[in-house]
Amino acid sequence: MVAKSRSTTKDASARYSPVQILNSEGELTGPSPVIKDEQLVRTLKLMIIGRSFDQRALSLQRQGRIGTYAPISGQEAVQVVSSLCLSDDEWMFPTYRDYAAMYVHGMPLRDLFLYPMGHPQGGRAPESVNIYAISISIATHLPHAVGAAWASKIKGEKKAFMTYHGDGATSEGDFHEAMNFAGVFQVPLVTICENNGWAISLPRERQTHSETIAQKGEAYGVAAVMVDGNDILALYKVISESLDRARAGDGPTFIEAVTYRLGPHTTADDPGRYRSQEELEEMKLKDPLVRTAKYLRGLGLLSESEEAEMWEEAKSLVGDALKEAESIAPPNPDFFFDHVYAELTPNLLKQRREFVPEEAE
Amino acid sequence: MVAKSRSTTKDASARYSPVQILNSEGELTGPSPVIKDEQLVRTLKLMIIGRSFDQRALSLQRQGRIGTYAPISGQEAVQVVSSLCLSDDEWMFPTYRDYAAMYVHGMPLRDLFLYPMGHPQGGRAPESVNIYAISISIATHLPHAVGAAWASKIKGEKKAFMTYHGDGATSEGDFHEAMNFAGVFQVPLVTICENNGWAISLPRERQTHSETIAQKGEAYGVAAVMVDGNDILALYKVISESLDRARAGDGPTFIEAVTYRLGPHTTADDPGRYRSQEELEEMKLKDPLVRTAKYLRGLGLLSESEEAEMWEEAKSLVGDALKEAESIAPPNPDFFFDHVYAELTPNLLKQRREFVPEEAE
Amino acid sequence: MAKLTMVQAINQGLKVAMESNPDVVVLGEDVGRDGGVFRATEGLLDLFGNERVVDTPLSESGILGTSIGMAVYGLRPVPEIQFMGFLYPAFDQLVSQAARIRTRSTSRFTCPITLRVPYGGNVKSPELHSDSLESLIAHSPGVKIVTPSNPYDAKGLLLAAISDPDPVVFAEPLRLYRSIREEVPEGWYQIELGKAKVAREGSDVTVISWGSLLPTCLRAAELANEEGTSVEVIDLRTVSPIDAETILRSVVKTHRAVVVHEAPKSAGLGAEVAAILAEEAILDLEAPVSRVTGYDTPFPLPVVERSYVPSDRRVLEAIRACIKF
Amino acid sequence: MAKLTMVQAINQGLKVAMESNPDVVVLGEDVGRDGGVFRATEGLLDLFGNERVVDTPLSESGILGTSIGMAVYGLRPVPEIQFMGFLYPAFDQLVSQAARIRTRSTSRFTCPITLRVPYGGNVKSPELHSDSLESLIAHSPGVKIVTPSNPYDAKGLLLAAISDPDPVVFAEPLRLYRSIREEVPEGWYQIELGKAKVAREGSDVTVISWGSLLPTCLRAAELANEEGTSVEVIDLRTVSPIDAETILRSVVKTHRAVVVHEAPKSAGLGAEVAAILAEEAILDLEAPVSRVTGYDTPFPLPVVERSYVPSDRRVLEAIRACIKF
Ligand SMILES: Cc1ncc(C[n+]2csc(CCOP(=O)(O)OP(=O)(O)O)c2C)c(N)n1
Ligand SMILES: Cc1ncc(C[n+]2csc(CCOP(=O)(O)OP(=O)(O)O)c2C)c(N)n1
Ligand SMILES: [Mg+2]
Ligand SMILES: [Mg+2]
Repeated sequence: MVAKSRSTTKDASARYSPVQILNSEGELTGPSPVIKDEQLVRTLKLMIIGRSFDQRALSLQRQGRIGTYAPISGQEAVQVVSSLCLSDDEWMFPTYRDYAAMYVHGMPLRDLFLYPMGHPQGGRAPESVNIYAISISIATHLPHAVGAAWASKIKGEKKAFMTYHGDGATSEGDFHEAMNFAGVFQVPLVTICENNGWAISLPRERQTHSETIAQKGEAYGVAAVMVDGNDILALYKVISESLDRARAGDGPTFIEAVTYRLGPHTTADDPGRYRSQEELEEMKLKDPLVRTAKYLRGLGLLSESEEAEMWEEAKSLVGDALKEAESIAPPNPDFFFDHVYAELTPNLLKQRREFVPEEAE
Repeated sequence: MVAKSRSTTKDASARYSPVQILNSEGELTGPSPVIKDEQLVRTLKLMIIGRSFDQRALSLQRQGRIGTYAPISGQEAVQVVSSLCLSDDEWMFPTYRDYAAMYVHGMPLRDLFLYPMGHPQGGRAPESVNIYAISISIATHLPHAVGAAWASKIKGEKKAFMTYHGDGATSEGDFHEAMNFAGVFQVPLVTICENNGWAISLPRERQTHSETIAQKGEAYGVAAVMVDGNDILALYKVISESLDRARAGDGPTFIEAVTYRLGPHTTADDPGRYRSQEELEEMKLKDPLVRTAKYLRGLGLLSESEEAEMWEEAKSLVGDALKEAESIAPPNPDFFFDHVYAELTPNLLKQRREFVPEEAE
Repeated sequence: MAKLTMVQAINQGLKVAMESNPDVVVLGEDVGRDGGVFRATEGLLDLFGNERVVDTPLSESGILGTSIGMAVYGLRPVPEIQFMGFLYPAFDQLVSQAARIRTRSTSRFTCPITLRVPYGGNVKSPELHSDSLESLIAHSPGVKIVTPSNPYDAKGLLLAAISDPDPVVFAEPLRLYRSIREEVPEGWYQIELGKAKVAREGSDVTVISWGSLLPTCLRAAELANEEGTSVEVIDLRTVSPIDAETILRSVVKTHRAVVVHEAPKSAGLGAEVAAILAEEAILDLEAPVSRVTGYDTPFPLPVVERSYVPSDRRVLEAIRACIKF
Repeated sequence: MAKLTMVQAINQGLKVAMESNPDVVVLGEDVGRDGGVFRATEGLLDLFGNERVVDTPLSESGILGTSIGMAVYGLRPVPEIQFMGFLYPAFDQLVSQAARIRTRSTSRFTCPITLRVPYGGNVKSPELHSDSLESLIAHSPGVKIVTPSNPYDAKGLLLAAISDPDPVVFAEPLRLYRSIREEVPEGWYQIELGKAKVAREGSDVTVISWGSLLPTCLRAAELANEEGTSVEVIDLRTVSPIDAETILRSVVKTHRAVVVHEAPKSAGLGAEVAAILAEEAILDLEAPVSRVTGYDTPFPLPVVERSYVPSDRRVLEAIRACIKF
């Protein structure tokens, strides 16, 4: 054997570039996967519901009717399509920003409002809905997703599991340990990195020195793909293939979906401090909703009035869900004693007995 | 852009294979870097000292004269050569298995015996020797090495830093976080993974699903090389180039040195439980000492008697060091109170005052 | 009934659990082929195969983190961390994750994990191999911690921990792995979690301890007895939730208390025991509550560890001082 | 002299430290361009450049771990962790590494790091944004922990922490960041670490607290005063090492003690305070040492947090019970 030159990040960038089928103008740049017309229309419709939810939540937060909220605008395509690719009996491990994904997988819009309201029911999917509880601590849920997928494999099921995380999350040790286990034990898991360009104020380029996030999959011998995260066709292709691989026992896949966070990190954040207006304007041109609508119009699947109707329907859906959410009674003030252990310990029994709730401010 | 096929580990293995210049038979398979004859001889001599130390330490442990000891046999080449490439004024961050590397960088053999004897002086390099204190917790020292290299860069120095770890260590979160910082902040650090095939009883293939460890560098956009870790010529080439890059401000390098742990994990371990005799016999054929000696004999730089003399000298050096180590007085029984904070806290003052040492068993 | 050491009792407990419940899986570093660095998992791989007995990568947070996912998905994982000092890298997954899955999901998801981890010093180990972290865990709601002081309790508590619907840290006193042999019933039996045991009855002073230092306390009690002092020794067994009732019942009788542990003194679990007494039994106390503990330093090197870990002598002196007060 | 909020005082303290010592560097998530999620590091990037004010990747163990290397190599890093609940992933680097570098190297290497971290609840944050971990840190030898209760102390303690040759956790009570304004001298001044302050003098009962709950305790003391009870309030300021002397001096005078903190009760730092009293002042105590604390549950959701964090009312009731005993 002779000396090989050292690998550089240049090599990696040549190997990884985003799979794209539908460009920003809504034009095909390659052959589309086979997707039924209704499914295409449904996809847009769900993305519009996501956007409407987002807009409503933002305005509610400004009015003080909900607490801190992490907006999803710009990321609807990857959330909606990935979730549509997952079967109802399969499991999703989301983050605090995956409202649209959770909605599509069965979480009621009402409960999605309850979450930023800080109501405990917002943290708990209905019994029949296979969505894991959100952990606020970045990347901590990734090993859980691996463990659940692994358990499913041990049980001999043929289910796929899906989990989400941000670009920032890839810097945490738990991302690494989870991915390594996923590779070693070949678990049926698809991990989707929603690379939205920012982790609060840190741009993707300063989060890690690798040219792509996708190439991190190589560290674990895990199949990896980079995909245009605002392109529903590419997403359908890449994600459904990956889920099928998982179901067939062919192991995990790591997907970098390149998208963009059009809003602030959360309602507590002011992106004007660290990000330029120019960047934002440029990225708005890649808006997945605009692109998808253009494509559907081009196919003759969407008229202007139909689109307007989708928005109206979405708004009333969201409005109804909000009303429901606001009518849900607050929990008993001592509810939190009941969910520490299966049975109250002597300490907790005593403390709950002595507990007197404070009056509201 | 069109869809690219997903990258597989096959691609990676094609990009990474160990740099080798001197094969197991001690024959050149490529052009040797320029190394002075005396340096070649010195390298072998130091490797022999390492092996002699190891053999002595193993027998001392059997006699109960030292505590648990992690043998280095098989790994002398990478330890000795890497350390020889580092300048005295540069820093080394070793593990518990880097006795030969530490010795070459200036740690007295005496103190290397004190370490497995559990004497505190074994954990402390002399003031003039730039060796960091060993942390027993795997991979925890890697971010420290990154931080020190980073501080040196901030101070405007042109020094290189070097750190070691095992194949097992690459699975820890701290490895990941350290490598990511190294890449982002382009610190002058060379990280050497001594892939010795095993992490206690876990073979390298089950530690991670990636075909090579070197390719993990890609996750961080960090230059990475795989090298035959028993081949002193390849090691000289790869490591000195990497250190020069670091000194020149061209950033970190990750090196996978493929070597083999010929002994047990530590003296407390019984590799017979998990590893075959055949594997061991096969790997013995790759022994770096044998290979280096063959090469030097071929070059006419080493006669049989000279080699025998090297072994004699090494043994007496090691014997003298042991005598010195055994003559060092044990520490005061209350020494451990003095190294918690710069000044004793009120608590510690009181506790030290009341402290009564137990009699020996 | 066979006479077993503690590590054999644990090994037998694991076998019994795996035989009776196919959801029990064992995972950790070197737990498979090697049988565990202390042989606690010896033989399990051959009996139950490599899907249920898994050698993992070197990755404590990964071991515990994936165990959480398994537990949520219906298995009963029994992960091992090699030494308690290596629980630190998994601490986040333990106290912010395993311990809070139930809270976070208002009990939709639960996390029945038994995390086995050896602890404690005086076995001539390198740094971080002798740490005792029971106090850190006792301060973290949502997780329990149990530690046996003898082979019989070890097996019974282990099986109770594995049956528990919530995460339990099962802390195994290294020093006692092979130091005692006693009769251990075959088959399944459980010792209820949360219940302390009066390990020796007495009337003059109560010594409260757990796990690794129980034999020390019993020896000191015997020495005190020779001097005419009757010592009651309480073995907490479950460190969290703590059995305050048993402690109080004893101290109300003896009026004197000594707490013994090998973790550092400040904010150690001895403080919790003393605080319970200061809060609930102030009128009963006839002497200061004294704490015989490790010093407020990191666990030191083997050359001096015998002087760090509370000895028979130190416990006896505390008993004497308490009686004389 | 300007009237500053606590977060402004901290910001000014950082500026003063960086101006007077070129080795001081600040690093953490969003501390640069964004000026920190609470604006504590606002303006530092412009003043000192991006070599000394560093936006890091999302990586708590990496932030603290690289800070250790910097400190060992002669810098004075001041890393920030965004919330105390995110200290868990860096816990290993804090207690097994930063805290033990000195011990491990018998003082050849030292680790002068000031780890800034906001903590505490009642600010309507999501889970893990309100945790208080002072007890875990107080149980870990080799690291100190300090927490100010007002702007003046914040700056003085911060500068003392940065000057300290050992690692110090500087815990910033979130709730007090902007709730109080007071005169804060410009330039450098220090408040000695390890010294508690008598925040209010009194003779009937001693209330011991720190950081986030000091204002609560002072308000409760005022209410008690109106009922004719004279309350002494002690602000520990340095939580570890604890100033036992000041606590004892006060309780020997008042004979009664109430400890107040918002972390869970079991094995909290209140237990250490009670244990010190049970060990050193048993004959002086005329009432049980009571603990007013968070409950033994994870810090709950905002809907109920006001009932979790000790309130004026709860502290006042404990004072009354203590007096009536
Ligand atoms: C362990 C941890 N550290 C810090 C935070 C604070 N924090 C919340 S979101 C966030 C950035 C996350 O970035 P990314 O992973 O890219 O996800 P995004 O918010 O962009 O969707 C940070 C630093 C946290 N929640 N958990
Ligand atoms: C955090 C941590 N976990 C576990 C251990 C126990 N342990 C000591 S060495 C070792 C294997 C290390 O393997 P590798 O990194 O390949 O280094 P090698 O010993 O082969 O040189 C393990 C698991 C440890 N020291 N630290
Ligand atoms: Mg992001
Ligand atoms: Mg190895």
